[in-house]
Amino acid sequence: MNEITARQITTSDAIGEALAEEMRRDDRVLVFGEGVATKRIDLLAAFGPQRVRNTPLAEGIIAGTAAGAAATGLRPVVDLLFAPFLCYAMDEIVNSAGKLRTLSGGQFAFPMVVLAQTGSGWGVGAQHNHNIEAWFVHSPGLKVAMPSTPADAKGLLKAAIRDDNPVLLFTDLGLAFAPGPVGASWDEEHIVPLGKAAVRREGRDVTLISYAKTVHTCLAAAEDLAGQGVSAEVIDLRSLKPLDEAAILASVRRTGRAIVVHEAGGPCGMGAEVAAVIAEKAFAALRAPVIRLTGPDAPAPASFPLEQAFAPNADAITAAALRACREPLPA
Amino acid sequence: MNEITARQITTSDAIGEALAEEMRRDDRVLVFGEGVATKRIDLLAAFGPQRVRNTPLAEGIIAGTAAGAAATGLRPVVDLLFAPFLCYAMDEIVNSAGKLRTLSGGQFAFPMVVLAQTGSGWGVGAQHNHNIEAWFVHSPGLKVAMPSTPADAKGLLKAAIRDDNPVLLFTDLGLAFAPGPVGASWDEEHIVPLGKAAVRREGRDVTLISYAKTVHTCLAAAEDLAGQGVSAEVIDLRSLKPLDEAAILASVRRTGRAIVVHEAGGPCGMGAEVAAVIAEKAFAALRAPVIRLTGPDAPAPASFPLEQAFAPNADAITAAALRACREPLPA
Amino acid sequence: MLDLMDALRRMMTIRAYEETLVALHGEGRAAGTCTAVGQEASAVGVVSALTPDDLILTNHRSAGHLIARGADPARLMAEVMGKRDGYCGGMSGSLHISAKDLGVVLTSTIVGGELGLCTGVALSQTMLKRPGIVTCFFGDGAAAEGRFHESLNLAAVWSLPILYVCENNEWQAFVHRRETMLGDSIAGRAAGYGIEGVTVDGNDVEAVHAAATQAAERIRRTGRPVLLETRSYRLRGHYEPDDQSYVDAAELAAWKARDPIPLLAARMTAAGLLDDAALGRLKDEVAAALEAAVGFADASPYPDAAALTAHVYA
Amino acid sequence: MLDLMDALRRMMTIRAYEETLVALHGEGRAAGTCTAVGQEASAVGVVSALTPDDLILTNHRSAGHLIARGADPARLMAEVMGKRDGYCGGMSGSLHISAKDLGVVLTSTIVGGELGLCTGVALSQTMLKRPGIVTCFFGDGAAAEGRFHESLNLAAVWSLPILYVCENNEWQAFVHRRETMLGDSIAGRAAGYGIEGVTVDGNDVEAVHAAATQAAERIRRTGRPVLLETRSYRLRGHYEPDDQSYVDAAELAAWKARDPIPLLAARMTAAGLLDDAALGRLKDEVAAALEAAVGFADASPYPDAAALTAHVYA
Ligand SMILES: Cc1ncc(C[n+]2csc(CCOP(=O)(O)OP(=O)(O)O)c2C)c(N)n1
Ligand SMILES: Cc1ncc(C[n+]2csc(CCOP(=O)(O)OP(=O)(O)O)c2C)c(N)n1
Ligand SMILES: [Mg+2]
Ligand SMILES: [Mg+2]
Repeated sequence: MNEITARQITTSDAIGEALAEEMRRDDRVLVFGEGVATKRIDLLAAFGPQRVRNTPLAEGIIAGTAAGAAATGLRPVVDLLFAPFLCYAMDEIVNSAGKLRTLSGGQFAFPMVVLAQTGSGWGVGAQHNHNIEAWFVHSPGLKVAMPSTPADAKGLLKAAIRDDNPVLLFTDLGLAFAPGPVGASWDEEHIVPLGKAAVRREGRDVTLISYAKTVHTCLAAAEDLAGQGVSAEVIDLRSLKPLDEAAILASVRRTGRAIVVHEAGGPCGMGAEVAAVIAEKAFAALRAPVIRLTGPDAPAPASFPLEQAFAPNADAITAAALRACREPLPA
Repeated sequence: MNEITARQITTSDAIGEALAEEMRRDDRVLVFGEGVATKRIDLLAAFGPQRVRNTPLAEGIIAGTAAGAAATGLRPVVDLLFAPFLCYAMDEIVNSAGKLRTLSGGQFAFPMVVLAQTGSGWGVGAQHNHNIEAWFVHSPGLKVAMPSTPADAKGLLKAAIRDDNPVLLFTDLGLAFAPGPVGASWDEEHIVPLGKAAVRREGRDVTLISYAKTVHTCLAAAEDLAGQGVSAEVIDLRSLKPLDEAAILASVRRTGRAIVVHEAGGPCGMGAEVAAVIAEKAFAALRAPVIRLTGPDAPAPASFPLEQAFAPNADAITAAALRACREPLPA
Repeated sequence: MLDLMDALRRMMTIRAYEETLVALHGEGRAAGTCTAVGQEASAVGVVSALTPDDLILTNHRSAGHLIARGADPARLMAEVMGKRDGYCGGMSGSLHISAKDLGVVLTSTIVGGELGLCTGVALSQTMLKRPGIVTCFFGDGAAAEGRFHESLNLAAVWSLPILYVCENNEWQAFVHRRETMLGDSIAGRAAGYGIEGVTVDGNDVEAVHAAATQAAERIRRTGRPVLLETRSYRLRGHYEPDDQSYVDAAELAAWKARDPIPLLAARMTAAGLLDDAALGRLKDEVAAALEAAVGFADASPYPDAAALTAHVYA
Repeated sequence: MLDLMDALRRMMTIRAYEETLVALHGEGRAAGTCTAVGQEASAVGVVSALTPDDLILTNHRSAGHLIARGADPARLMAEVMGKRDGYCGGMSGSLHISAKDLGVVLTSTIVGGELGLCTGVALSQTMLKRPGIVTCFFGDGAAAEGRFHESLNLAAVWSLPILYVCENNEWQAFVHRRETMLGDSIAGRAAGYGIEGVTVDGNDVEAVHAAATQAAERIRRTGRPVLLETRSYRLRGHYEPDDQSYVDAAELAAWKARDPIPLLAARMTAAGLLDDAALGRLKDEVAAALEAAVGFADASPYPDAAALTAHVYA
């Protein structure tokens, strides 16, 4: 896709386009949630009240209805709004959609997509902003993606809708209204496959691995580092499950250094998984400790300056990269 | 505590003792859940129906009631039975008990304990057996423990009840009725502090790090390894959050090799966290890749032979340890 | 019209199946299961009112629903034993047995799980213009879970063709229903959602069949859900083993005296539809079927290790 | 007896406070908030019926409840701006403001959160033998969450002293209540739990006060919960900014014509309790208080970075 001539649209618009294209392509696709039919009035006009529905305020039954419908012939997309609200739908997502295929010996499949937003940027605080994507990576039978650009949001959602498994697509509040280049809107084949990372910048000395908002922070740090003679590669995971281990390992085996960055809390987060994969499978190539930079293990603040300070910033990433390059390190 | 003369009791009994001792010590402690008053009839007799309660079948309101009561002067312990049922109580545990202290600027504290069982051994399948302890380690404001012995179950529960924060205590189904030595039942000061790991066996060549059921598997493997001339140290984490990083790092800095073992699934699990801590903070001492051995990333099976094959076994641990000792490894 | 002889055979088969499992458990040959001894009339009365197009969701106490629907006790037993010839290839065990071919779908042992899933199944039925309503079996305990509220409300406002069957057996594992709610009616809550609620004697298979037939007919006509409460009693423990030490002996005895199987047999005898000889033959047939089932289940192989991860993703 | 002048002052203060926030948001000086413009009579009518010992749980739309309870608009505004002098030291922002000193506890912006927590607060009140009942404010949307069902059922069976106040404002963010349930009564669901349900005109502060007083008195006497539904309307959008393009103009106009503040002022004027001069003075007092509040909030410092992790653990 030619980024210069491409249209600039937001992630929010990109999701609307993906929904419209997939609903046009496949009658079995429908979307529902609290206010979906009000907020996506264009979809309502195009596809009618059967396939674009508002719901009562009850996340559990929204997700359960999606799972039940998915197992019996429909391909539902549900918008659960903000990630912390998924706390009301964990049974339906984890115990039903994630497990009933295996428990039934393969009798059912769950082609469904759960949408939710999270991340700093709106000052809404910890009950609207909590990056819990790692919970679902830790749960069997699910797939998880979190894009950093409108183009990936569109391509990943289209791939998720076509996938026969339950997929959680988290979008970053801080990126919701940031425009980015996206291919022609009639380009129905703009698919970003689940499980493929993207190298956003090539480099030789250190690999910066991230997803969502902090990919852009890594790119800013890489720019700083270039100025200081350090060549940083930036990998955007895009899919958290399945995880593109090959892309991670190929890069780290070249650079010998890895820094994993995300806004989510550290303990048992995505950074832990990536670091563990590297420490086990690229150990011989490692020339420095694998460094994790994450949001604090604390509820996300609403207060503007605190929220600004919450996610790892470019200076911290630059400093960590320079530390890693001062090999070998003492224990 | 002298293990020879100590009483042998089960984890289930140990939990009953801890509850009785703490309820006697502190009037504010109460326990409720689905069938608690029926199954813990001794507690009901001793403390009456106000402090030992059966509940309607609704995990969300059980956990929410505990959080509301904890914030306003009581110290509730709730039994949610099996870990997957916590999927109905995630909002109350994560969004309320875990966050409302911070969101209120410290106006409230949540001295409460959530009990749940999980793990293979009863053939109950994935909707009763799912090791999700990592979800709570990934959530701010919570503490998490999972003992491998009746003595630790008792000591950790007593510590949890006295802690001013929400603590999740998971017990392993496979260990529920295995007797183990526990100090005199009047020993009210048998406390196992949250955040302290235990070295179950000392060794020089490799560190085996685990918790709950698989600690015993690691001890069996250490025995095998001794026979093959490899001296393995075995660390029982006991507390998953706070995590005793000092104990882990001290051991790995000596042995230079680490293998993390648990029954829970791999991705974003506790093993990922421990491996990441080691890869970042003990890198210079590492002489081999950090190896993770976990349950498959799949719903737990009910069928006997499959359930037996689910958790990592001693042979796999032994083989991994021998691999790690064949340093240096190719990438 | 309910075929009484067929109903009696099914009820006796359910009873024999569950008592056989209890015996096998006693001998350490099968894992503990949740039996519905005493509740056979509810299962057979409701399922006999459905058409082959209708779909069923059930829970941990599912044997009655499955056998009433025509499930083979041999394959059920194989499933309970975790064997490859079970309805789920041994991947469920006793707690979440689905049999898609029979229209028994998405069985969940999470209490309330069936309530959270049935709305989606019904949505598929309507949107894909399939014939057949959805029947969702759940217990009096499940009616305390929030999902009960969310499910009935959504089914009402979206007009989903669901027959909600609350099998009120007075027990929720080790807790008596009286400890969990004020009053005695779960069907009474239907009004709050603007839908019809009906209560029926769950030990009278003819009464259950009549009520379920009427409710199903109404659902087919209006497309709207109905809540049917069948009042019965769990005569055995929550699962095996369970000494029922916590159960009031008088209450248990009173309900044992209303055991639905003797009740139906006596009624048929009085009506001249059954005599001792016929009843004896029926018993022998059922016993023979169960003996064969045990043989089948024992002979069935366990799944191989590959099954552990074979069905995680589609 | 409700002090009408005091009620009017509080209602006008709530209105002025929220309109000031809207203006500040327009100028980019405050984050968007959820206002309850048009619902002031419900907040003031209920809270004025409580004693200082009573506790209150509220939600995302809390300003009315807090100000009715005596919260200082200056500290509220500081909190909304994330400043250190806010009731939560700036750690809440607008969505989860608790003020323990005022008895406003455990505010959660998870819709249904307050319903899940209030039972525990009431349990503490009873077991620790404290005076004071618990009032739980929630919306018509929250009444669709499973927690509504679980909370009312537990409060009923455990006999917890809770005044459940469902503020039915016809909207659930961008969804009209009619899209989410059959029928029009949430209070009607109380019967299903064996407790009393009452509905009152939420725009008539005297009627709300009377109904809440009666309900609270009954709760103190019986120890049992009551569900009070106040019928009102959200005159502004869900949060700022919100152009309300999805709102039926006629419905909105009809409710605007029943704005509770002019309603009360007119009634007081007719009764000779208020004249234009007095009303003018009141407006000026309120305006002055709000101006001072903005100054206070602007002047208050932001929390320093240490606050990020200061309160994670006790
Ligand atoms: C969410 C959840 N909580 C608890 C359990 C454990 N459990 C299994 S059956 C049962 C009792 C269910 O009672 P009821 O709904 O009346 O059904 P019954 O067993 O009486 O048929 C309980 C508590 C569970 N499986 N799921
Ligand atoms: C569990 C949950 N789901 C969704 C939301 C987003 N949300 C915030 S307020 C609101 C509408 C609530 O409606 P209602 O309960 O009637 O209260 P009202 O806002 O009308 O006062 C929604 C959907 C939320 N905060 N929590
Ligand atoms: Mg029951
Ligand atoms: Mg509302």
